Amino acid sequence: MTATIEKGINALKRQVDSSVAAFFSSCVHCGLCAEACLFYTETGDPERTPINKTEPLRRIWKSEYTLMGRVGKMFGLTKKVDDAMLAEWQELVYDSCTLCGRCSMVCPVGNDIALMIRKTREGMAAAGQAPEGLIAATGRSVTIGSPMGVKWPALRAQIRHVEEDTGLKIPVDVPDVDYMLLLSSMEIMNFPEFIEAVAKIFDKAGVTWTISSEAFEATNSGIQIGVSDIAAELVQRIVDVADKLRVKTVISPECGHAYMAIRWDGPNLVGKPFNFKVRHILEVLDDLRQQGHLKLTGKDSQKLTYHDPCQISRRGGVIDEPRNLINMFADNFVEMPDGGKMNWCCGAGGGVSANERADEIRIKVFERKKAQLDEVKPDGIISACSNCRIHLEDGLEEYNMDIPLFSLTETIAEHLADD
Amino acid sequence: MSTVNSPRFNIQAGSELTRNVEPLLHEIRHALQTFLDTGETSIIDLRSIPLAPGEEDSIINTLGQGEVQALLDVLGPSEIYETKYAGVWIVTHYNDDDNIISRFVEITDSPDVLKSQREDVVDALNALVTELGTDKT
Amino acid sequence: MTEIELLSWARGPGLQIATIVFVAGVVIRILEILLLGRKANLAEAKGSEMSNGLRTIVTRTIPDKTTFKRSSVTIVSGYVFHIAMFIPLFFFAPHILFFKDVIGVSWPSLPGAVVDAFAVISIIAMIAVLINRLTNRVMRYLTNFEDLLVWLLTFLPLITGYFAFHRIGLTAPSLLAIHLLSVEVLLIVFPFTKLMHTFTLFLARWYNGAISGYRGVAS
Amino acid sequence: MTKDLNLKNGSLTEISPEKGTLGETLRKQGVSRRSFMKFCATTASMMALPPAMIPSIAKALENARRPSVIWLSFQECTGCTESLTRAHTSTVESLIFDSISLDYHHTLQAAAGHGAELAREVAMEENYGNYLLVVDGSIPLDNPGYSTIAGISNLDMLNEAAKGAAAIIAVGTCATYGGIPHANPNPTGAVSVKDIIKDKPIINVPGCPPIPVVITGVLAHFLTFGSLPELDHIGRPKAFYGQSIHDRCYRRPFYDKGQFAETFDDEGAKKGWCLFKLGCKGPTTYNACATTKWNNGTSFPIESGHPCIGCSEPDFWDGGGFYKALSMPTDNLTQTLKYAAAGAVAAGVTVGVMNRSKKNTSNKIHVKTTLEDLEK
Repeated sequence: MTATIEKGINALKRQVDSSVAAFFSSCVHCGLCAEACLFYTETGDPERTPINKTEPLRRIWKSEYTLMGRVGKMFGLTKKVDDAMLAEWQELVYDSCTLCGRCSMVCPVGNDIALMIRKTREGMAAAGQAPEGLIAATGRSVTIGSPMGVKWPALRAQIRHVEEDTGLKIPVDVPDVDYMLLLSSMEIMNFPEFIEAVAKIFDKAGVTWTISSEAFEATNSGIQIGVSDIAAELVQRIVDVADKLRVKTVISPECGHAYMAIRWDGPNLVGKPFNFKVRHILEVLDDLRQQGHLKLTGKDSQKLTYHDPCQISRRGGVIDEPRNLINMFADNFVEMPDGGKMNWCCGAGGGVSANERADEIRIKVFERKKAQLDEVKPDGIISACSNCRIHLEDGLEEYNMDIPLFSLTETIAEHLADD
Repeated sequence: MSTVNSPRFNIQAGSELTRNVEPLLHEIRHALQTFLDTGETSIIDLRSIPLAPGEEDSIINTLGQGEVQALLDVLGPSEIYETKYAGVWIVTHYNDDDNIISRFVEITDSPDVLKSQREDVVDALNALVTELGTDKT
Repeated sequence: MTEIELLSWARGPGLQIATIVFVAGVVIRILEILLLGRKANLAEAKGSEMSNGLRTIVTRTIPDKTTFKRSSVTIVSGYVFHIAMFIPLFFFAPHILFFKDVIGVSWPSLPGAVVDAFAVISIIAMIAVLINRLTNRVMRYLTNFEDLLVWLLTFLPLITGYFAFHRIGLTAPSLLAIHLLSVEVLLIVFPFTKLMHTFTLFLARWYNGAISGYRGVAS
Repeated sequence: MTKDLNLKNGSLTEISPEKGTLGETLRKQGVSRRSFMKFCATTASMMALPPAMIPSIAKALENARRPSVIWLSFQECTGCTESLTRAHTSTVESLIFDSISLDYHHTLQAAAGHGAELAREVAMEENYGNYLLVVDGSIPLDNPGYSTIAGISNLDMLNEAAKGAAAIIAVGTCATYGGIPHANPNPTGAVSVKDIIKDKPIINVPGCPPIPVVITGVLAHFLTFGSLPELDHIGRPKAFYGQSIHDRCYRRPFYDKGQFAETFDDEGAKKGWCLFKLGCKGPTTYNACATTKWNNGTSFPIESGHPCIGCSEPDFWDGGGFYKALSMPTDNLTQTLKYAAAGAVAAGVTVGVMNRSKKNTSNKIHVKTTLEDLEK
């Protein structure tokens, strides 16, 4: 109830650093980023050009931090950032960007445009220009602990089911273990098989691990909406528990932005390095593979492809690990065109899926993924992000494509050797 | 003859320098053709064309030396000769110090300056009359 | 003012003013960027900032395959224009003499005909760049007054240089003076426009590579 | 009276009070028709006129009246007169001077003192409106005392002599553009003839000195056609100044190929390569040196291995040095570069500090954003 344009502008001022200044100084309006962005390629709307989405931040940089801008401001020549302007940009900044970072990879002058849009969201949110859906999700994250409103009893119930199905004990709140597993609400509610898969794999590998009843939620709405203060609060909950339980490594589950939030943004949000390591589940599995603790059996001869979740591959650096793991069980693995760090986003990340207003465009831009899949014509798609997974399912259904989707972790669990 | 123009430096003389040698020779060819067809004479001023050291010599050498040569003593020497191509004459005017002051290629049966001039003939007659002391009338 | 006086002004005071504005402007702009600073990354690194930053400075010169396919006109015209422009700029003997006089370093020149050919290619490419800017829907949307001004100010030294080289239209001193003046105008607006990308793209690419490299991704 | 003065004058010309046509004068001197034809052919060549015009030149010259010429020398070095008298040693060009009545030239005339000045005054009076005024040297505007003749300032003498002149020929770069006296810092306030005289036709024959045949060529044109030759935008006869040294230079192919002498004694210099890098001003200098050449057609500076210094162009003395290539800045840019960079570092740091304090302020006034702050 207290968002103001002044707060928004101040937030944008705080976002400008030397990298942002170098980026804006270098843009030559070549438009190449548009062709890297599925929100442009699938709609053909030039205003959805990635660099255009950063306009609020650019105006603040220009008028506050450049020589000419300062002079121009004296004569009232600079373009203003006001409520109307931000309202106009809201749909571009939130609905038309998944922060996938493909634009950052093609910009010939090297602008990290995704970072700039992420920073722009800080100003938008502070000025009260965030989409309702994202505000609601963020509210649930802060008050309940999960964007989907999942509370501990719900998880506890799922854990019991898994224990009954597998006969394995799921460790909860156990201190001094090697790993503390985080989960995304989506996994808890839609894909409890993931918990089961991890339990089986860790049991075989003989690692010690736990789930915390106080901080199990891996996702971070603060990152998506662009409020670092809230993001920091959410990260701090995990840090406190991990420190209390003295775990060595916190595992980010099959979720892209959760990994970004805890692994790369986390320490910077709370302002100090962590006392523990953070790894994505795929990194942990690949480590186990290297150590010989992961033994699989049976080869899958179906034509399988891998959908790189943006925040895990391109933005997160986990690119080789999933391929190493897939090659353990797949005979006929095919890369999608542009697979790997240049993979196209599914269209639902960066808060887009939490923003109901963006539903239509989210489905529209799936055509890009469809085109990629049409070239490969796989028998199955493997991925490692439950948000991607939900949206891929939506998309495949919408476009009448009958291709099964698999979680990489779950597939590995299915191929576990019986010793 | 043309010591003045001999190159002082080791400059690679040749048509590639100003590229004017060959066009000039072709101009002479055209003029000769016209002369034969219509009787129209022409004169080319060699000094009006930029030439590198040695290029003028190259033109002169190409044209060669023909049957007729004449030496004039007119306010310093002048040299006239027919090239090995009949009808193409080289007229070179020198000053008292034997420096070339102008040089022409003439396409004609005989350069005008070679002929005895009407005014000079009149003067000559007067002079001869005076010499002989004879009264004309 | 005679043409020779104009030329003398362009070679003397004009060049002084332009150089002062250019050098001071560029230095101020770069410091203005760098001194804003950037927070150290507290997350555990997966790769190196420095080596990947340097790597990206080089690798970002080559577009990836899909982007090339999708934006071939923009990329080809842009590349041809830049490369063809650098040949006359850095390999025309009189230009090398200029650099030699100012920075004391010199290098071999290319024959006039080669320089001329590249100048023509560059001029054609620049016209293509403009047409593309005005017809490509994304570029047309992004284009503002500055983009067109910068295009013009970049085009002028090229075209006046071409005219001076071939001595078209005016006397040689006038052509040379106009060429120099066009360069001086370019130098003066340089630090305050997107022409700064000439220098800042190295910073931008480094930051991009560093941010990515820290996370173990070669960008 | 006139006759006496002419006797004292002892000018280059035959003393001829009646001033007949040129044809008559020459015949009286025993110049043959053949010699005259040679003279006409050479004159045509000199004026860069097509050889087809030789007969009409002959006719015009034959009937030309001998004009009175008054030659005034101001702030000059006598180099122009030297150049001209060198031209005079060759028999044919001398005819040009034989065909004028040089009534006043204080270097060449025998008369001295009041007699000399009287000759000038008389010639001006007798030929008022018809005489040619030739000027070499610049005119000081600062203090008239810097250059006077017989107590008359250059400015006054020029103004007075210009009044009755049919046309003025400014000879040499001093008279045409101010020349060396005009060079920075121009202590005498030297200016050119055209800076002072606005109401008379002025032909500029620049050069330091001008090519002698150019001076005689302009005179010949005046004699032949009774008019001034076609001039370019800065008053120079197009026939001689129509093309640059560079355009007519036999070393031009080396420039095009990028073959340059780097020093005066390197391999390139010996091979006769282009002298651009040694400061040649040929590309911006309009003159006929490359075709008419010097010393009776012997050579011209570039042919002797020295770059053109651009002496026939305005302000050639201030062009940043004779050995500085045209494409180099005239002033020391390196120094400017260093100072500008040093100053800019200070300014840049100031701007940087301002930016940082601005950002610190925004960080300070920032209040932690909570859930309630997400909506208006």
